[in-house]
Amino acid sequence: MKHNLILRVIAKYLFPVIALFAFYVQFHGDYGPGGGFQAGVILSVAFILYTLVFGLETAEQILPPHVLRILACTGVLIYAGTGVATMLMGGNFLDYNFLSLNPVEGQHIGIMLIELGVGITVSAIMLMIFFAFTGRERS
Amino acid sequence: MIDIIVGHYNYWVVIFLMMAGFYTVISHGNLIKKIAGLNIFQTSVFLLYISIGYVSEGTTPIIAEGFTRYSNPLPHAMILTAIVVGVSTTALGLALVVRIKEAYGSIEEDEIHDQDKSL
Amino acid sequence: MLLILLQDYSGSRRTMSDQQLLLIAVLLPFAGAIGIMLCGRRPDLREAVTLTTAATVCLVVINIYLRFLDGAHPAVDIAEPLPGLSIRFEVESLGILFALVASTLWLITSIYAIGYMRGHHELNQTRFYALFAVAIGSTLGVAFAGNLLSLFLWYEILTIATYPLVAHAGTDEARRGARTYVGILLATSIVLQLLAILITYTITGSLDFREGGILAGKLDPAWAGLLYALFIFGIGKAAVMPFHRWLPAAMVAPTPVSALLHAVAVVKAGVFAVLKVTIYIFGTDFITNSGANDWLIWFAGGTILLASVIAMTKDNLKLRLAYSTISQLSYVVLGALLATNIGLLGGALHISMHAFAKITLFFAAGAILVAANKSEVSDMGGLGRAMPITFGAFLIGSLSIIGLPPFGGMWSKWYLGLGTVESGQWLLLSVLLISSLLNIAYLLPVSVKGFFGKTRDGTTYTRIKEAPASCLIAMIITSLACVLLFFYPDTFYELALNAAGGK
Amino acid sequence: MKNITVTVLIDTLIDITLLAFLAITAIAIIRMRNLFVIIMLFSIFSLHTAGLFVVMDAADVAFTEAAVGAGISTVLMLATLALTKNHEEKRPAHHARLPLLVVLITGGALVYGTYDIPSFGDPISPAQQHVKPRYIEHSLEETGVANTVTAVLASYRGYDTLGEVTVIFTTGIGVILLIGGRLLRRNKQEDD
Amino acid sequence: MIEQNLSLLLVVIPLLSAPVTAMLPNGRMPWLLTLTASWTCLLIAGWQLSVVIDGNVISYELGGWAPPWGIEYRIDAMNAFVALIVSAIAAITLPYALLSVEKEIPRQQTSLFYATFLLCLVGLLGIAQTGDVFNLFVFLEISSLSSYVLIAMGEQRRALTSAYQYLIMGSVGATFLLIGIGLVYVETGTLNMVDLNQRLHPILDHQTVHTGFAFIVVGIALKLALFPLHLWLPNAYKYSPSVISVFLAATATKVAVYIMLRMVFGVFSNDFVRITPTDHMFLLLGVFGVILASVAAIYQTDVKRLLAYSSIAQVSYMVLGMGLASVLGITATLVHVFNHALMKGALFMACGALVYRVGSSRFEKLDGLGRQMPWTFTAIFITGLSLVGIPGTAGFISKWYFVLAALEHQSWLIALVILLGSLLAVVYMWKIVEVMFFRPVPDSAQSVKEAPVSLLVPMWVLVIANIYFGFNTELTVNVADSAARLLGVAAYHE
Repeated sequence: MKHNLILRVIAKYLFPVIALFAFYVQFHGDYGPGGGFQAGVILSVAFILYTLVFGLETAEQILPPHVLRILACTGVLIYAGTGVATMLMGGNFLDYNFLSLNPVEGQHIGIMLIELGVGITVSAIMLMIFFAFTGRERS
Repeated sequence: MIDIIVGHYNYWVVIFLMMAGFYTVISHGNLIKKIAGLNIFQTSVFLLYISIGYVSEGTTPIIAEGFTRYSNPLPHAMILTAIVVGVSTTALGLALVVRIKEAYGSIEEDEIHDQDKSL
Repeated sequence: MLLILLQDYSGSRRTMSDQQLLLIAVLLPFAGAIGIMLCGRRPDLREAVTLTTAATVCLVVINIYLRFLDGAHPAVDIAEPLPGLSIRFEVESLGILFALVASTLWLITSIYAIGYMRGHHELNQTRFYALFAVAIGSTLGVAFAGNLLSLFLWYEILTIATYPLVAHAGTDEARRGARTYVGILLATSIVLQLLAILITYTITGSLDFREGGILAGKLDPAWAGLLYALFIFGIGKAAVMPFHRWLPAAMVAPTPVSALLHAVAVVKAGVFAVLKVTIYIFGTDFITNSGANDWLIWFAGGTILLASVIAMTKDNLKLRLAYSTISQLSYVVLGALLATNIGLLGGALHISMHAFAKITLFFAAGAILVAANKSEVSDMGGLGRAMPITFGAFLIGSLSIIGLPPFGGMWSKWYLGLGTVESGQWLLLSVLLISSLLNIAYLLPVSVKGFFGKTRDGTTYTRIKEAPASCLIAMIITSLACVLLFFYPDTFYELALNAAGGK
Repeated sequence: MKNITVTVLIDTLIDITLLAFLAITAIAIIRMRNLFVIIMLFSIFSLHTAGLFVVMDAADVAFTEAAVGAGISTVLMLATLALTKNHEEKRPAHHARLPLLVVLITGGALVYGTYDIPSFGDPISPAQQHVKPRYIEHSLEETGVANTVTAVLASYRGYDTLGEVTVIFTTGIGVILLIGGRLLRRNKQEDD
Repeated sequence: MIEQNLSLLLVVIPLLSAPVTAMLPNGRMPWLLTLTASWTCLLIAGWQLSVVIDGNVISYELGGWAPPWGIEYRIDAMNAFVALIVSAIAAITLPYALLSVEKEIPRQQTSLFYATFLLCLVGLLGIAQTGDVFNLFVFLEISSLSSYVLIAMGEQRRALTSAYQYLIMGSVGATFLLIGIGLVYVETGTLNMVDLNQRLHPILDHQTVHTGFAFIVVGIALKLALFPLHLWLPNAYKYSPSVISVFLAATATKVAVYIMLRMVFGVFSNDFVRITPTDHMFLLLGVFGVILASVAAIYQTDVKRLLAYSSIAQVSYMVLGMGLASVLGITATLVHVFNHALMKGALFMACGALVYRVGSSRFEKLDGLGRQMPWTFTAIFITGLSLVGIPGTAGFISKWYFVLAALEHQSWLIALVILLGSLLAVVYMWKIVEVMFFRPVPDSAQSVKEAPVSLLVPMWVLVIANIYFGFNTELTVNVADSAARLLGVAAYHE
């Protein structure tokens, strides 16, 4: 598909749109359907599309594997870290109320943080898996 | 009788779907097809949960003006997690299938079995 | 160490508490085993360790005995693995009796073993001596066990420790023999004995040895017989038929093992356990009242006769002795099953009397094997003239087994006989008498053949000389003991009487 | 009032139709032997399920199922197919009786089990009465999140979601360990 | 502030260490971090047990939401006991892991390998700690997925097929569990175990509840490798890397036993077990499991496989204990959970040592090896005695309680089966002993050195533990007893 001009052009334009949608899902999860996980999946889909069109090598130049691995780990750390933070602030694990003086606001911060963690991990992992499968030399 | 049917047809179909998936898992020898079957099995279980959470004449549990009956969000939350578990299992299973294919040159259970026997 | 003990012995001052002494008696052999391992490279040193350990243990036990006479009844709990059930050592007359026999004979056997093992060029001697020590240690553990749980513990360790000794040669035959040995002993102990112990525990909530038993009144007499049977057969080391096959199988082992373990330590541990269970778990009265013994006793009687008969058919000397042992063991079991004071007295006495006699016989058999390399009775014709001391010892041993004066064996048989008479078991009395005749029939021919028989080719042996000195010494000591025990049986008599409860 | 019953009727109709579709797809999957077709059918199955979720007022789940089931899973299966180059399932030598028996027993048990289950959509079943109300009534002021599913997922049962992330993470690592030969190189230097 | 959160940190510490480990460069760093994490867990688990040992209960509300709306950690003696077993085994396994992993796992995989190991630990500990059935499901999946991967890391290609088989059976099991939870949820509307127990009590006769129960039990039974659902286990244990065999054999099935106990007696109730034929079913499966698995073990020609079958037999003992459904029975089960972890840990470590030196655990490779690797051999021998249940070893204690429970239950047959089982254990352990000790060393074989110290020490720690807990049973028996009572199991009565 690398050499199909139309695809390349469309993909170029489609990529940001999908990514944008992903971010929308990520941060609108409080009010509508969606959240970190879905956002992560969609974002990874955007990259998958990109990879399909421009090839694995280019994709991996943009997102080297070890970066992906670090991202994945960071996501988990953000999530668990939020929990630890609430602990340090005197609450139970993941008790967001302690993240701010105003409980509801605290909840907001907390939920946003963990959704972020989910999003990062999921998108990174999904891409890793995809790379792993497509990168496997055909035997 | 009629009300039982009305009240249960959904569960019965779901059960049928589950069993279809389950059957595919345990009766078929093709490793990929087993995974597909497993997916169907799990997806149908998700259906069971969502059916449990469903309320007739209700709406999606997003609090908004003018709605009073919402479906039960707890099963939804559980299933969101379960879906993730499901896809994880699938991914791992498929990865194993790839490796097995490379190691045995086949993804048919009995052929693989024969190869191990012959050793 | 020795010095301290000698001081103790003289009673001048007591440097050690009774408890300490008791622990030392049991643990010293294990320490010795480690020592032997460490000296594995240098045989002489290794043997020295064996001998000193044996000697010390012997002295310690004698000490305990003397103190016991002064009224010391020490008891030690070393652990409590199960709530209310502890691993316990306790000194009591029957135990002392057994311990005395085992420890003294260990010393003698060690002397013998050195000559034998070297003369016979055995391999893995370090392993041999080490495990030998362990075996004796666990035997003493059995002797001093303070309750049924501890008894079982040491009983099992003894089985495990002796397994490699039986399989010592490492040949297929040895392995097969060892498998039968360990198989039967473990199977009976796990399935029957342990079950019996657990049932006893569920019924009584205790496993202590108590005068008059702990089961009396708790167990429905109807079931007593069954439980008693579980014990008798579960204690496979007592070799009551049909669970006797392991003993002949164990004869593949080197002679010192057969001599000490399978004529004294292991088998006596079995009958000792039977006596203990009879006296302190069931209690004689309970047995007689519930009639738990009246059908079991025939197994003992049957074993006595059958084993003797089989012994006659065996040409291999060690096998013949093995079957003789089986039959003699059932004398003790019979004594227990009579459940009368005199019967128990006879049984307890027989432990010691038979030990000295039978070990003499095995020593002789081993000496013949080493010096003349002969194991079959049929080719021992005329051998006695080449090795008079050996065959003389054998003769003495035989007579003691048969139970003729002036040999110790007479006493035990005498009291057993009285026991049967007392309980009006005329049939059993005849069993004892017949079996004595059988003893004559299968033991005397050996020495007779030896002294007066002809060699195969009619020539006389010129090249064959007596076995190594250490073997002879051992033999002489034990055969003398047989005689002495006729004139001075008091030590064992007192202890046995005490145990039997007839003050 | 009237239009509500109408909507209910429509809901039920869609419900039944989709269920019927699903049933057909499932049977097809069992019978088909061409793996490519099977995977496609599975994708369709998953999409139908998503639709069904929408009908049952589970928008989030529908969304996710569509993205994961019809999306990721399908892609992965196709990738595997491409790697294994095995497009036709082998015809089994003998027809196995045991699996059928097991399935029948299991199914029977489930039917037996759903006999006295609260009927479909029943608003006063225990599941609707016990824990749920608090989520519906208080999640907004307790968490400030209108979407109760998000509230439950992220806050009330946030720990489950941490577990969920861990599961994904495990899978990622696992796949790399299994087939990610190249990806193991954390960067260019480490080339052993 | 720390103390109140410790029970949670027990799970979160390894959870945090996992991603960090995954980011570390290959080499010994990942191992070091994993080691530290697991030892920290051990300390916490010890503290936790000391708190709840005399009947207290720690309740921890995650996210500060009161149950049943939020997830609750509810730790009583049993949870703490299991958590201790898991973290202790992990802590002992890791020193052993260093060399063994360096030999069996490609270098560039080490950091991810240890990360996965940590995740498996997270899963198992999470199961042990939680008081919420769905949360339990999630962590069960974490542990399962990670163990599929870890098993697949084995060197032979059959590791892959074994892992796949385990993955399929495990996922089916998990799905069954999920169905069961769903059916129970529809009847109660809650997921919290305590709440479930209360709300189930009035409706124990509902068909839906019965079915839910059945599915939960079958689901767990698959994880438990309960006969006849054990097919995945032997291969999984045989072909996985040595370290993993050690860890899984010593912990995974034990945790599954815990889940079974918790679900059957904690969520449902003793009454339920009594009014349904559950207890008889357990007894039946247990009896068959003990006999058949032990016999199967006798016919193995590979030490690892042999031990795997023996594991199935030992698990069947535990199921027997549950079937007796009395305080003594449950006590026996829990005591055996602990003791069996010690035994199998040591035995599989020994196997690992053999593999490390000889490269295989098949009998024909082991002729006369006992004399060349005396320490390893002695370890196998002593642990074998413990497995048989010779007095003076931990195994004897378990057997003692099993038979005692059976006798109390007046079921002679069960008592006999238990003793018979240990007789069969004699046979199969003796096979190993004879091969390793009494068979002559083949002349072709080159001389073998004893395993390195870092493998021997952990092995012997467990061996000595096997003896120690045969004499001092205060810990095991007391904890097991109080746990059994907390489960609300009535002492047996006619």
